[in-house]
Amino acid sequence: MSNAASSSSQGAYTTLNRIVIYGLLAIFAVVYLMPLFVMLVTSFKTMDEIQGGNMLALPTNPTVAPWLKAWGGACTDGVCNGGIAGYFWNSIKMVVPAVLISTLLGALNGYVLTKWRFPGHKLVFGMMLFACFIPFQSVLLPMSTLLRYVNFGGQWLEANLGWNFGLPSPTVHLVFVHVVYGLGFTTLFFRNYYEAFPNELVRAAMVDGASFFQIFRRILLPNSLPIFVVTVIYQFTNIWNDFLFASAFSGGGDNSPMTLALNNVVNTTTGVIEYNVNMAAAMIAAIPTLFVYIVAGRYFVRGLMAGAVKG
Amino acid sequence: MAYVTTNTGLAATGVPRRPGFREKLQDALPKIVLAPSFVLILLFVYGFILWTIYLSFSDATSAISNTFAGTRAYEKLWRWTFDPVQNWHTAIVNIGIFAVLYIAVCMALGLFLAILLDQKIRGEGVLRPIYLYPMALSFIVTGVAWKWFLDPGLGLEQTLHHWGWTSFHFDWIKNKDRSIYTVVIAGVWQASGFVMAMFLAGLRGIDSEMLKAAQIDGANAFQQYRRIIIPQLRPIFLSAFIVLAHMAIKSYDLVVALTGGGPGTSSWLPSNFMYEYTFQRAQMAVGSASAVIMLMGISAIIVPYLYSELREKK
Amino acid sequence: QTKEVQILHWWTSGGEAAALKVIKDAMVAQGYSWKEVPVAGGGGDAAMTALKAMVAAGNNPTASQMLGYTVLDFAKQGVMGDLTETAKAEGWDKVVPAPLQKFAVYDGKWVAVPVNLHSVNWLWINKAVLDKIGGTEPKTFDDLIVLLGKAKAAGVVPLALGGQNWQEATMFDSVVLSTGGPDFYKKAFNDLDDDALKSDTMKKSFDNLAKLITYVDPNFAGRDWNLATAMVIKGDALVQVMGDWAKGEFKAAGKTPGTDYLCVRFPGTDGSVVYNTDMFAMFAVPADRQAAEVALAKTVLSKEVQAGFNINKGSVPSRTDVPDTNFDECGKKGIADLQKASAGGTLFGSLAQGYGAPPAIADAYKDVVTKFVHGQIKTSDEAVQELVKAIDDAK
Amino acid sequence: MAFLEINNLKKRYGAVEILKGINLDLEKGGFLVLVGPSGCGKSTLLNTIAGLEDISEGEIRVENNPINGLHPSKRDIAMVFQSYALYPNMTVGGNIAFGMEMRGVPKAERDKAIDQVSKTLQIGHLLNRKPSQLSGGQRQRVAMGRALVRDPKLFLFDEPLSNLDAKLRVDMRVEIKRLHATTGKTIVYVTHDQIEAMTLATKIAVLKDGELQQVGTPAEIYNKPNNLFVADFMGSPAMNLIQAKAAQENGRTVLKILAKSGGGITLPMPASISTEPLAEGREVIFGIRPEAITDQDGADRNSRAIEMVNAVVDVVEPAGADTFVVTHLGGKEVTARMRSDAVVQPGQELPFAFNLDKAVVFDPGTGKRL
Amino acid sequence: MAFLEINNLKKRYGAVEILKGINLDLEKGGFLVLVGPSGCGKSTLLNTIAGLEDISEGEIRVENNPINGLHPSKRDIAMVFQSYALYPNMTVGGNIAFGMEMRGVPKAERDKAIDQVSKTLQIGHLLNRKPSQLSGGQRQRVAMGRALVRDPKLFLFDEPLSNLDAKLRVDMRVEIKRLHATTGKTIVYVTHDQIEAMTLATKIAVLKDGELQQVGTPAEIYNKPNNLFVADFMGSPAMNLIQAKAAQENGRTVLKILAKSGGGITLPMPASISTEPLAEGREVIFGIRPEAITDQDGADRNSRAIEMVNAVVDVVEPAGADTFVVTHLGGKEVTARMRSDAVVQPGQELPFAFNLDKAVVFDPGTGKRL
Ligand SMILES: Nc1ncnc2c1ncn2[C@@H]1O[C@H](COP(=O)(O)OP(=O)(O)OP(=O)(O)O)[C@@H](O)[C@H]1O
Ligand SMILES: Nc1ncnc2c1ncn2[C@@H]1O[C@H](COP(=O)(O)OP(=O)(O)OP(=O)(O)O)[C@@H](O)[C@H]1O
Ligand SMILES: [Mg+2]
Ligand SMILES: [Mg+2]
Repeated sequence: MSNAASSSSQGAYTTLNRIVIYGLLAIFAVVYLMPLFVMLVTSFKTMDEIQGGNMLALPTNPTVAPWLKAWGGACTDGVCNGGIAGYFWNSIKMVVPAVLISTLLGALNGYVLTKWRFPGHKLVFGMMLFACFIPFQSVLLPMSTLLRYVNFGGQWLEANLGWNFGLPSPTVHLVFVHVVYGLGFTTLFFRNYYEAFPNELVRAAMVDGASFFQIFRRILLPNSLPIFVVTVIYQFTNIWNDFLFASAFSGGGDNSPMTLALNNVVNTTTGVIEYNVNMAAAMIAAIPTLFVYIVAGRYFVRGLMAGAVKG
Repeated sequence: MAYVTTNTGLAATGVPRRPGFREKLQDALPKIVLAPSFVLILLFVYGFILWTIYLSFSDATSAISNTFAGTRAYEKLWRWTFDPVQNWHTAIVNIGIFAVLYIAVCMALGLFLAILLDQKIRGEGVLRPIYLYPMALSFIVTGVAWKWFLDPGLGLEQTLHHWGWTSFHFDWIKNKDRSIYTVVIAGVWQASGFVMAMFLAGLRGIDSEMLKAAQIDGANAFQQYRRIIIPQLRPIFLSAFIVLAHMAIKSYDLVVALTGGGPGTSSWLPSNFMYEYTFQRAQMAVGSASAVIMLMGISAIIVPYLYSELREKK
Repeated sequence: QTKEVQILHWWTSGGEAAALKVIKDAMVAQGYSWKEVPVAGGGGDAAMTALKAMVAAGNNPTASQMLGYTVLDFAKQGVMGDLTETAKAEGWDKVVPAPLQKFAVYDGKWVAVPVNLHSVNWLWINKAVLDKIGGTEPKTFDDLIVLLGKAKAAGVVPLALGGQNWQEATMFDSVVLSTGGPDFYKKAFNDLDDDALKSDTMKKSFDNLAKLITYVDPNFAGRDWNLATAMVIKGDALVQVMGDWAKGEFKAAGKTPGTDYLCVRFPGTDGSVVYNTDMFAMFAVPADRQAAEVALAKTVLSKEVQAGFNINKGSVPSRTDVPDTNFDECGKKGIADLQKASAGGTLFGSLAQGYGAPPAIADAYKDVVTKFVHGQIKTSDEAVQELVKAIDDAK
Repeated sequence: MAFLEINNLKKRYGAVEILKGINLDLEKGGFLVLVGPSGCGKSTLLNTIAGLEDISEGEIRVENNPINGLHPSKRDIAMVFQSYALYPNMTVGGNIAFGMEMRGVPKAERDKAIDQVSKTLQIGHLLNRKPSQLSGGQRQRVAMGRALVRDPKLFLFDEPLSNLDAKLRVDMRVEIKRLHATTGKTIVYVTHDQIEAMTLATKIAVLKDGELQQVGTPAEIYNKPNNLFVADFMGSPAMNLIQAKAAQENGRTVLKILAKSGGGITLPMPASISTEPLAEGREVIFGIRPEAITDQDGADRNSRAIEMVNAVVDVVEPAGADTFVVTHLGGKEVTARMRSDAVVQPGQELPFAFNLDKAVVFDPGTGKRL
Repeated sequence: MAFLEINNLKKRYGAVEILKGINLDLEKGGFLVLVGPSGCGKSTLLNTIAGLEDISEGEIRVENNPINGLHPSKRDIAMVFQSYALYPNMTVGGNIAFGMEMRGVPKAERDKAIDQVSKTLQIGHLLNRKPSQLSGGQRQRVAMGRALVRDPKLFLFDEPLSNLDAKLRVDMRVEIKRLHATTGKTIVYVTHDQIEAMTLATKIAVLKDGELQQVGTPAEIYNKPNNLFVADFMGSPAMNLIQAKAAQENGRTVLKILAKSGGGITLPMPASISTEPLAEGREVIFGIRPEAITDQDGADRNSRAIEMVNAVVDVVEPAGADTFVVTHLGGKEVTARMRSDAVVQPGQELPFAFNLDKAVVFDPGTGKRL
């Protein structure tokens, strides 16, 4: 019975294999988690412990003070603008509409570019795709110059109609900017997804008498969940984390998104850099995106599989 | 492929039935829907590119200027390209190092992790978000964490000294010849999980019968990957390349947050250069010219890709 | 009428914030509402970018913290307000030192008010460490080197330096002043005289800088200035070369000048003041906000606020007629030095801080210094060449 | 007057002409099957009728009204797709109701219609399932239900059975046939399964490279193919096509089939040939279907033109109901269909009965039937 | 001694038993076809033979050596997959050579082998193309080439033709048949096309839900199905299965088929039934294949048990070579297969000739053949 031996040796071989694989995965997991771990433990330590102690050690007497400070007020001497708490809501107000609008527009564009092609659709798509690659720094000045006229427009409207339609609002500006510069990506994602979406379904709906929008709303949208997940995650992370546009267009102050506040906390240079507060603030700023990735991570890979990667 | 009404047929038959306004509207609807997005892109991307080009030929310093200054800015950049002391030279060399390493290591690591994760791993649901989460963090957060982690006086080095490995030395972030590599490390840490997800999706899409065939053909696991699977991931490599390339080119915040461009000016990237010269140094024309050159560099890589990609597909 | 003032600044750290609060409180006491737009990071870089975008978008703040030539740049764009009438009424042109007025007045109009005056040619010494190693206040550059050598031998970090370009260049300002004397400094760094820049004195200055750098600890790259100050405060390091804003950190740490630490002029620069000043640039605002703007400007330059602000900030008042009663030892010295320098014509703008030349040149200068410090430029000869070239390029 | 008329229809994609002038008509209640190899333009033709593709030239009329410019939803047609194209996000009921919903039919009416259709197709118990929970056959039924419920003037089917397995396909075929018989609807049906074509059609149109090859009843197409393409394309196993020469013998025109090894067989000219006498020595192609070659017992007792030919058996393929016997004639493989219990061995020499009533002759140059 | 022996093979995925104790053997040079409905475990069985899945219980032997634990590449087998599983990144030549390359065969030898195989399969001109540039049939050939070039002991085919269109499928079927005949290799072949199974196999194994239903020659399976499942599954159109009752009449056991409307038909008991007499009134299922029901002319002249039954024609399906006639008997649809030129009209009452030599009888309870 030679096969018994060979099969058992094969078994041993696979067991060894498994150990190596799991080992490697675990090591990488540790490496990837390390910065997060450090941030997390540091954020619960006192400054004394941080200065004296080991970066990786667990806090000996954990304190939530840094978190409270980061959240409620991160500077000393009582002259602060408060922590980043107030800015959380600013970020939400900006992110949610920006993500929704850019995703929806991306979906519509993807729909038109795959299911309602017209001569030149490739050029249009190519141009939208190329737009993903421009360095954003180079649009700051022209964009703000343009927004000046938007502001004027808003003022004029306010003077004449009594309502400015939100035109001079920094939040509106930020939403607008993020929508414009997110369009390339959302369109790309949806186009690739809808490219693989059966034409026959669209045709069936057409024969069934559905209109352009009905087809989109009743047939394509309900079947776009995977790519919606990918796009929303992508856009949400990018917009939430953006600092450049936030610093340029938020007008600063009370309208600033989270990242700006975080930057002020982190770059605040009191005598001692309060690492624990910095880390806590960084964690707070990252919580929504972390949450999104962890909760929707599975759908993310699935969504990528469903077409986004074909690029 | 789309349905487009043509009234030529009707005209030919002479039947007096003209499409009404509603029908015309229906026909134009797709274009109407696409138009706002396209116009936005046209204005705010291509319009602004034109504007940048315009500025690069002006004598703009701290404010926009309409005075034509010829190719002065470009001449400057051209001169600086070959002067190793100049920031522009540093930035160009750095983007070379950074882009190559960042893209290569991200891809290699991403692929490696994806392959490991594809071995019917039990805890995949737990591991995947662990590799993926850095993508969720902003560059500021990444910078803060890594700046600290890599600081010889505070971070890893210090910790290992604590643990008794006193000879351990890792001060790349303080070393002008090494600092750009710390940017690579942080960048890779941040993006490799995303690449991993892309590859994982690709691996999941490979026909299992093909792997059976390869097994019967006598290929071992390594040969299967090298000869059969990885070559088939070509489109994913391309997409990953595009994603990474654009992130590499746009990398700006990471440098600022991690090294502040230093030590000295040793970790500058072109986007830092552009930003600095446009906004801080009152040399807007030079900054714009550098932006134009960056765009040309990007076009040289992306346009052929886009062209082939869009032409192939029917 | 809108009783609101909006101020963009990057004063988010302890002493700075406390100083700003003096202005705020004064404004609030007059019934104005106070709106801040803090944008920290990069010593005002981030704030200036934000400001540019805001101005381009027509969202002018009432005032913005601003440095040196930047005021003139904005003024050139015609976005600044006009405070000339107020200035006349208040007699600012008599009390504000002439070199400062150069940055506050554009085309005959007052467009900004200097909030304070910092001088950068200071040496901050930890007294305890000095006593421990048995050193004395250095009078000459060579004294300094000897002192640093002693500290090194004693196992403390001799020179606390933050390896960021502006810190290095700020220190170099002092080195040049010390090495070449007041006239040389003015020729080289304010008049940008080619011969001076090319001179051997400049080369010697770089050599001296190189000497200083050998006394810096290896981890200095990228360090923030206040961390370097903290090293001196804690006694980890002996001395720091830094502007007088460092005093705010000492103060915040509860240290007293004279007993805990010493503030002395960088050896060889006594009698000269290399200054920078924080300005509040006043923007053109709609008519309904102009009253508030004027009130802000008046408040900032009022004697009480000047005193209160500068005591907290560590700087000295930007008008020469503020009594030094409440200032500490270093403050008193600073006020005295300023009056002397102002009268004697040895009040120089710091090139590193953007008061010697327009930003493009200042940045080119900082580049060369930082590259020299970090070894991207290897020799002093090369440094001189590069400096000339860089300044030339930036003109 | 025809119900559906297609006049000189052309369709171009850019410079490529996909349909090259199609002329077709179909009477009311007819069942037109379009067959042809992959890529020949069947789906394109169907789509132009549905209005899903615009046409480059020509005209389509339904009940004498041109419908060229009409939107698909206005054409009163229903279509069943190869992949069924069921909306995956809706239940079966939702799928069936969608078309009516789009047309604004009130809910009560919709429900009634669904009820009726689901009874006809026996899918009542599936109405609340999603398409992904259905088997292939069930999906096909639902797709049909969606078309039926609309009660349109014209049905279009694009290879509706090709995704089903062999067994199910036969069942569904019978069902479609019955549906046609009971509802009397006019149907255009695309397939490339010839059995489907033969059994379902009242009229078959054979398409190749965008050109009609032949239009006719199934029997016409099968028994009197216009050209070699049609002859070869229709029927499985395919018609045996053998090179032969016309010759005069005893005053009659005969066909001589030459073996490679020399020698050969002489057959009388099939009756199907049009009267025109063939010149002596003219090359022709002799076509005969496998079922017209049998063993002696199996030969059609009603045929008036059975010819016996001896040949050596190459391969025997018992296929359950029949046995296919492969032999050689004139250097070409020839397949004969025998009863399943015919006792045949490879290598054996056997008399084969050729039923010349069923034979046809082609011109090798033009491919046309003579 | 059998070449391939499978003893009590079981395969479980978790708790689900997919193969429930399979016992099979195949002689050298045999052609075993596995048939069965989708999901019955055909592919799984094939994969266990290939070593691509490990087995939960039982044993597989090749030439009397157990191969249970052996790596697939060590088993000296070749496999052709439904999707062909060609490596898209390699040329045709590379695909064919890959297995040899992995085994370290030198280049010169590889080239020779490729040359030879590509000649056999007429794919020589394709060697430098990528799989994506091939048509379905060409891909299938390349997949076969990849298997052939290895010259293994055993070939495994997993539905190799199911992705081809009907016409190509017939051609490739003949080719595989010829290949088997010329090379004499042992083959295990999975399909769910019965025609393929019938024409190719020397032995058919019918699988259902992981259990073997019947193993035998094609003729056995077709003519003497062990149970109702096999009877229904094999053959297209399917065997007519009609409820009937045994009765005694004139001292003989007969079958009575009752019409819905009362009345009915009496048929003598088919000869196929085993001798055991059926109790009076016992319910049975009478099975007869469509080709055993014909018109009078078409009836098999050699049969000894033709019974004539009158019935009304429901549907006539002319299918080119044959005409299927659907009628009703005992409340069930019954399909008869007639010659294509049989003159039959729906509604007509016709005498149908039942060839009882080909009829079988099943127990309705157990489903077993009596
Ligand atoms: N949008 C298009 N642009 C260009 N060519 C097209 C387009 N759609 C189809 N074609 C071409 O038109 C021809 C006919 O296609 P069609 O789908 O009608 O074939 P078919 O007969 O239905 O084939 P099948 O049996 O494979 O379904 C094909 O050669 C195809 O490549
Ligand atoms: N890895 C697996 N885990 C669990 N169940 C499986 C797995 N692979 C196959 N099965 C199940 O085993 C059964 C048999 O599958 P198998 O692929 O052998 O069917 P098949 O007879 O080849 O069907 P088909 O004709 O559709 O190819 C199916 O019910 C399938 O769902
Ligand atoms: Mg088609
Ligand atoms: Mg299978």
